[in-house]
Amino acid sequence: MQDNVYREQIAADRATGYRMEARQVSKIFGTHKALDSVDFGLLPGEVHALLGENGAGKSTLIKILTGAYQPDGGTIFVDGEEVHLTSPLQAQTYGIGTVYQEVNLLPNRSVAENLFLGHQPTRFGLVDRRRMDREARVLLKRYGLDIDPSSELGAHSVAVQQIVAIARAVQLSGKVLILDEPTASLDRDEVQRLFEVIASLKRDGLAIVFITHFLDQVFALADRVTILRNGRLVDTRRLSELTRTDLVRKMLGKDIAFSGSTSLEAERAPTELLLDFKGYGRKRSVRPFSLAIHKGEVIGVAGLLGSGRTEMARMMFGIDPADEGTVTLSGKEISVRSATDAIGHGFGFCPEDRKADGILGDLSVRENIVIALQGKLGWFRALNRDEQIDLAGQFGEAMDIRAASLDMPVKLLSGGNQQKVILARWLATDPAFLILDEPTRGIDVGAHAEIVRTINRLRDDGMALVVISSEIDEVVAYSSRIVVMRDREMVAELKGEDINPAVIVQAIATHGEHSEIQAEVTA
Amino acid sequence: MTRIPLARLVNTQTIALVGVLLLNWILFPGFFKIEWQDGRLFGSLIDVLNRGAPVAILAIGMTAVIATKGVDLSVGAVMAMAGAVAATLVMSGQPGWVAVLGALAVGLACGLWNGALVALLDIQPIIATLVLMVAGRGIAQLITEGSIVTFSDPTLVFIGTGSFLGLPMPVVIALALMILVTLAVRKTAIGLFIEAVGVNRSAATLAGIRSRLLLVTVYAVSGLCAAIAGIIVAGDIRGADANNAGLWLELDAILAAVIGGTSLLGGRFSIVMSVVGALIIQAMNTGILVSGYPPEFNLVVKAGMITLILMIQSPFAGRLLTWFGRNRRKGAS
Amino acid sequence: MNRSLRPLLATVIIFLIAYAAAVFQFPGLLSTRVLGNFLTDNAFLGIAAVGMTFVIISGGIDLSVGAVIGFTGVLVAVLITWLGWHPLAAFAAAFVVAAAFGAAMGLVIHYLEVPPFIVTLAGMFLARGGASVITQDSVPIDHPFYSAVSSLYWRLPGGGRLSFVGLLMVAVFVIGAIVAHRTKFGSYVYALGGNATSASLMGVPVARTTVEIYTLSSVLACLAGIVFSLYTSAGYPLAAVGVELDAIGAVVIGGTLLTGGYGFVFGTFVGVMLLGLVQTYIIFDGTLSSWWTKIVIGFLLFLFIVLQRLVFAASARGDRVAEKA
Amino acid sequence: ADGMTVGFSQIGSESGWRAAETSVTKSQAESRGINLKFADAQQKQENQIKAIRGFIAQGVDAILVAPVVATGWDDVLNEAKEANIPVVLLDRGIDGPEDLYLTSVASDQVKEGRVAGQWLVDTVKDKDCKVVELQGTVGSTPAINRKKGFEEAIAGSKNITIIRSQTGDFTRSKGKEVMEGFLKAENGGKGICALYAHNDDMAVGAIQAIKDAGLKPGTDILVVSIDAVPDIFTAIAAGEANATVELTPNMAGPAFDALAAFKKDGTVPPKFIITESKLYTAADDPKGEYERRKGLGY
Ligand SMILES: Nc1ncnc2c1ncn2[C@@H]1O[C@H](COP(=O)(O)OP(=O)(O)OP(=O)(O)O)[C@@H](O)[C@H]1O
Ligand SMILES: Nc1ncnc2c1ncn2[C@@H]1O[C@H](COP(=O)(O)OP(=O)(O)OP(=O)(O)O)[C@@H](O)[C@H]1O
Ligand SMILES: [Mg+2]
Ligand SMILES: [Mg+2]
Repeated sequence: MQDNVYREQIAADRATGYRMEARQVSKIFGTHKALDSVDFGLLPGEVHALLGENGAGKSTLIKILTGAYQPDGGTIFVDGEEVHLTSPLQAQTYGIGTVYQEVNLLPNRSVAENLFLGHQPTRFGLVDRRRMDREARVLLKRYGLDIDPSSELGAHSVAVQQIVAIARAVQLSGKVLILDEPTASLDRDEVQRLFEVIASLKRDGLAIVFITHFLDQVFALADRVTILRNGRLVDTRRLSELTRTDLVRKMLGKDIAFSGSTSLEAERAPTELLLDFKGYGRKRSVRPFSLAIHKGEVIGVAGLLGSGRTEMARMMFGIDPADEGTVTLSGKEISVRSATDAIGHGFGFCPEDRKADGILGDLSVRENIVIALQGKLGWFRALNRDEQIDLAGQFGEAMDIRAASLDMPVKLLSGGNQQKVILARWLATDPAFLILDEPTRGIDVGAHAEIVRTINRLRDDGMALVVISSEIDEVVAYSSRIVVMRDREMVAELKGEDINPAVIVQAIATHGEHSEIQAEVTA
Repeated sequence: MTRIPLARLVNTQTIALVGVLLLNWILFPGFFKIEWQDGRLFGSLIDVLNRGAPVAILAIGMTAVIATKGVDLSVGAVMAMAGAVAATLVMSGQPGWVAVLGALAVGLACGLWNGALVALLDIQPIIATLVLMVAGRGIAQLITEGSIVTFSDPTLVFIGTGSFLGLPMPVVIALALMILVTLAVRKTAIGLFIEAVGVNRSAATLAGIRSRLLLVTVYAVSGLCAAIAGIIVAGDIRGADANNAGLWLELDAILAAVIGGTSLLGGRFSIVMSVVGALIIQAMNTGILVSGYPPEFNLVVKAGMITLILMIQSPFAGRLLTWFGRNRRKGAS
Repeated sequence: MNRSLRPLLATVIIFLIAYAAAVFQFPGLLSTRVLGNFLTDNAFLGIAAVGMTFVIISGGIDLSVGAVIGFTGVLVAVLITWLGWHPLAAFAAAFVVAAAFGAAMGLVIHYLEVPPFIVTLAGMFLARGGASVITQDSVPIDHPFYSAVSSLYWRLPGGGRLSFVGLLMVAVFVIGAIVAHRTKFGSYVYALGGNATSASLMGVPVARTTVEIYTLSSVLACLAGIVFSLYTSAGYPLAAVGVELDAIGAVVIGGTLLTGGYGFVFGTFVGVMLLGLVQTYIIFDGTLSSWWTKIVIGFLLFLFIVLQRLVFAASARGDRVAEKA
Repeated sequence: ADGMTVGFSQIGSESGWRAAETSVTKSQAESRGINLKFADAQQKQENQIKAIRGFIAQGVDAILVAPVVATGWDDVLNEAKEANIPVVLLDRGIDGPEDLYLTSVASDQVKEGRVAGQWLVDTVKDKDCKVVELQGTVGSTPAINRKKGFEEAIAGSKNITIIRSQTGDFTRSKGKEVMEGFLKAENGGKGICALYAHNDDMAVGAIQAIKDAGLKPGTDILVVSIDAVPDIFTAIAAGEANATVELTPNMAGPAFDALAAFKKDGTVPPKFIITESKLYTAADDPKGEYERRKGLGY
């Protein structure tokens, strides 16, 4: 059996000496086996990609390897010696540095402190701030980041925070560096720079674990891959032995068809005008823009991180209401001054920051799905339990949400499944206009394809969508038109022939003097 | 409602309540004796219900507030204000029902004020309600000029000491309020919205919940509950004691909600369990009373009991229990 | 300027304006006597508020400080007066008891996952009850050491007195500020308040830090209790009732966020002085009845938090503009 | 005393009696043309000390203090002495050197308890009598002293025993609640012969509890308490209470008199001006007493 093949492989690798190894680790949450007797070995000087669908157990394995969770079974070895890791602090003493999924840093503290917390340089027993800032500056230079290390971390963009998290982990990792979806919110340049750093660490003999849903990045970086599915080990092998299709098949347990450019521009001929934003803008936020959106149309929004795409979306949805311009819905002027207004007009909005603005962590999957519809119905027309179960079941199935039960708290779902829950939430309100802000961030290949398919399907059903995404290939795949944001201003509207990656990159990159990221990254 | 299985009524709160009651019974054998006297039930158990009613009523409002991740420190002072207003109104010759309405209006106004500070000015609830906690008692004293305004208005006295179907009026009111509020939050979407706002206000707002309106409403309900409790307490002693009415009761109400399993971090809540929590506290107080221990031990006993109850409820104890369970099963197999 | 310093600056400015306004009405408020009294009379509150600042920055709350002050006073008084201990030995004993008490609360908060509000409320009942079990009476302390220390002061020009306890409070503030802003422990406290999950994943020893925070708060409350007993030369089980609310008020007025993660020890100092100013102003005015006193204090509290809110909002807006420019 | 400025540090406003004391003090000051500076301490000694320091800083002519607790006044009163400001204690005494204050106008709280106890001894004669006691706030001076005095008075009578004693916090509602507990615990109150309450408010609450339990207060259970607030006279008139011991709210009158004399020609008043602890029963025109008191701000 194939099983035996990789067991042999593991035996061979074990002989060469693992830096870190997990043998037969299991983790049970309630009744759900998140990890089931998984073996995982890390060789010095390798980049080891850990792959799998959302909810496969990747993050759980990481948390066990770093002492954040205690395994329910199995053992962990560092340099051949059995260890009992009881806390991340202890893992740090073994030279294991980690970037967990969803930036886990302290927005209320300075950049330097986030880099050095627990290891601050001291003088006479007191933290030597000046030295800490100096060292932080040097450290961040390596990643092309020139920011004031004494500034508050929360004042910086998610991308900067991500880089700080990586820098911290690298600086703590003497032996092992673990990166759980580090590139989810980085742009191309930043990813490139990260890869350079990883390559140099690899040359220094560090063992590196790398989790991502971007297969391109896997092929660009990894030496070996380990694939998990439903908490079980599927395979560990050298990447060179696998093709892309093999990889996807092993992850999903089935083949998927990549949904490239499915529909042609001709088929996307605009139909009825749904929404017409005219001179729509908000002081100190988004410069006035005009945009007409038709039924059955997807408007892709491209732009650098921090270019104001999220702000535009929030304005359209009335969270930060516009203070100039007008918007008409099917010819009638409407006012959108709050989320409630927007929902009343048939809008929906999947926010970018899932944890902060999206999920209701302690509430059940069911309640998370029905909440927007219930919000629309108001206080007194309550959906009873049966109706809730029906709705949740129906839309949960439509989005293929993998949850042990619809009554479990949504915070226990994996990131990708949480995203699907939020999509399901909006679909349940049967919106005419849906805004999606980075809907595919942190989502596995399978789900990614599904979401792209869903977008296409919704469009074909006559819904109007605005989709913000940093993945240009993806934007191209479903957009009828693409608007480009730069420096909080809509700078271009592309259609037809222009919807191709080269033109978009060109439009984005055309010199944007004030772009925050650029200012930070250069120098 | 029919679907609530009996098993749901067996939980740490009810077990704790039964435990405390049994303890009282051991300390005082006549504890469970209930007699019919002058057309009403009479006995220590009835006292527990009757004396627990004001805190239970406060806890009803408080639970909703806590579920939104807030807290209302002003309820004790609002009680004093409501009592003072009701008493001065009847003393100035107004009929009882006007006094009751006046007191309720004061409670509502206080709740709206708190809600406005929390929801509109985004002030942290603990501090926002601290303002009224301090100033409110002053206002109550201003109304009564520091003295106890004694009255004999039949309406107010009936609310405080009357009985209905043999049960003391405070108990009837608390029970009615509990059922009413439970239905109001569970038969509408309000309960879900409260939990959603408590768990993640930003996400709830984005999902179309009018979180500001909801917060203001919840604080208003808490203010109303406090006013009702204030009327009861004043009616009970036939006087408005602005200096002492409701003093420190906000802490008891918060405690009741927490013992009832509502987390101070917001989210899931149960009105009924909070009422049970209030009864646990009162059973403790009554137990101390009938036990005959010197009063200087009161606080120590109370601290010990609270710690014990919270320990039983803590997730840690839960984990310990499942761990024991697992081991036992292992041992058996 | 660092944007996190703005609320602090706001508090200082509000204090200065309020003080100037008060002096304008009652010039007597400017005397060294009044200034000296500010330090002496608020010494115990200030010391307790330093501990409270740490607790609140870590995202917790400690309702037991007033009761610990009362308990400490009683314990010290009983040890000195009834059992004839030397005050220093009594202090040492009190510190040990308080540290154990705080540590126990920290352990319960961390391991039993009971919210601090409730744990410290039970702690308050326990300490207050424990004190009245020991004695219900106020126990006077008559010891040469006590009279020596409590009459230790430096005369300022103009009749004011700079007392030992006043200076002790200032010292505690200085040390507190250094610990908060310049030690690893301090950074852990802020980390816990910022985001406990992140902190633990970043390797902050959450259990140890939590225990240390509540131990620190209790120990400082104990020191405040000793100061209180020096101040009154007695121990009384009902002493310092409600001081926890004053301390919380001072901390919040000083610009520390109750949600944790942000705050300044120095801000708390200004907060304590502001509360002191309000009280002194009311005393100088001398016309407010009991109830008007409460109403005015509540109103001023309201005024301060609203002002602070406005400053906060303004500074947040200012930031976004600045970044855009 | 004309034009004199006097600072008054009051404990707070925790009871009707206290409010009456405040309002009587204010009206006494007004009638004598004294400029009264009032400071409410909200039940906290530290606030009282602050207030006294504040008065000293303002240079008042004299200071009245109603001390919340007996200990801890030496330092601040020394400061007043150094500043040559005479201090008069109201309503409660302090532990400390007598030269720190000009005089103390107060009732004898132990005596109040004793008078109440003596009344009971005289009333029940040698009948067996089980007494329940409603104490004031745990640890407060009046609670301790009134308990002590009462126990002294009944010490000689073996037939009188205190069977239950709990705190009612000096409040009406706690008085009622605790009395309910006593009644239940003592077989519906059948075993109880008398109630001794440390203040009238608790007694008024307890009377209602006794009535609710189907007993007649004043007859089935004797009621004796302390303070002589208006409401207890209503009860006495209705036969529901038997006796109360007066604690006059007019402590300031004698204090101002003493101050005026002292300021005028240095007349040193006696160190302790003890107000009368008069016993009132149904024989003392309770209706009239009620009328006399109701305007005093109780
Ligand atoms: N604390 C928890 N309690 C209960 N279940 C949990 C918990 N943490 C994770 N799970 C469950 O364990 C499974 C594995 O989750 P994990 O986060 O490891 O997935 P993942 O592979 O990292 O997915 P993603 O790519 O979406 O991040 C999921 O089904 C999740 O719902
Ligand atoms: N809460 C905030 N406080 C201060 N500045 C902010 C805040 N939120 C966003 N910004 C700034 O506003 C600008 C636009 O942000 P926005 O989130 O709209 O950009 P975006 O194109 O959606 O980028 P991203 O992909 O990172 O979300 C950025 O420069 C960002 O730093
Ligand atoms: Mg993951
Ligand atoms: Mg964005």
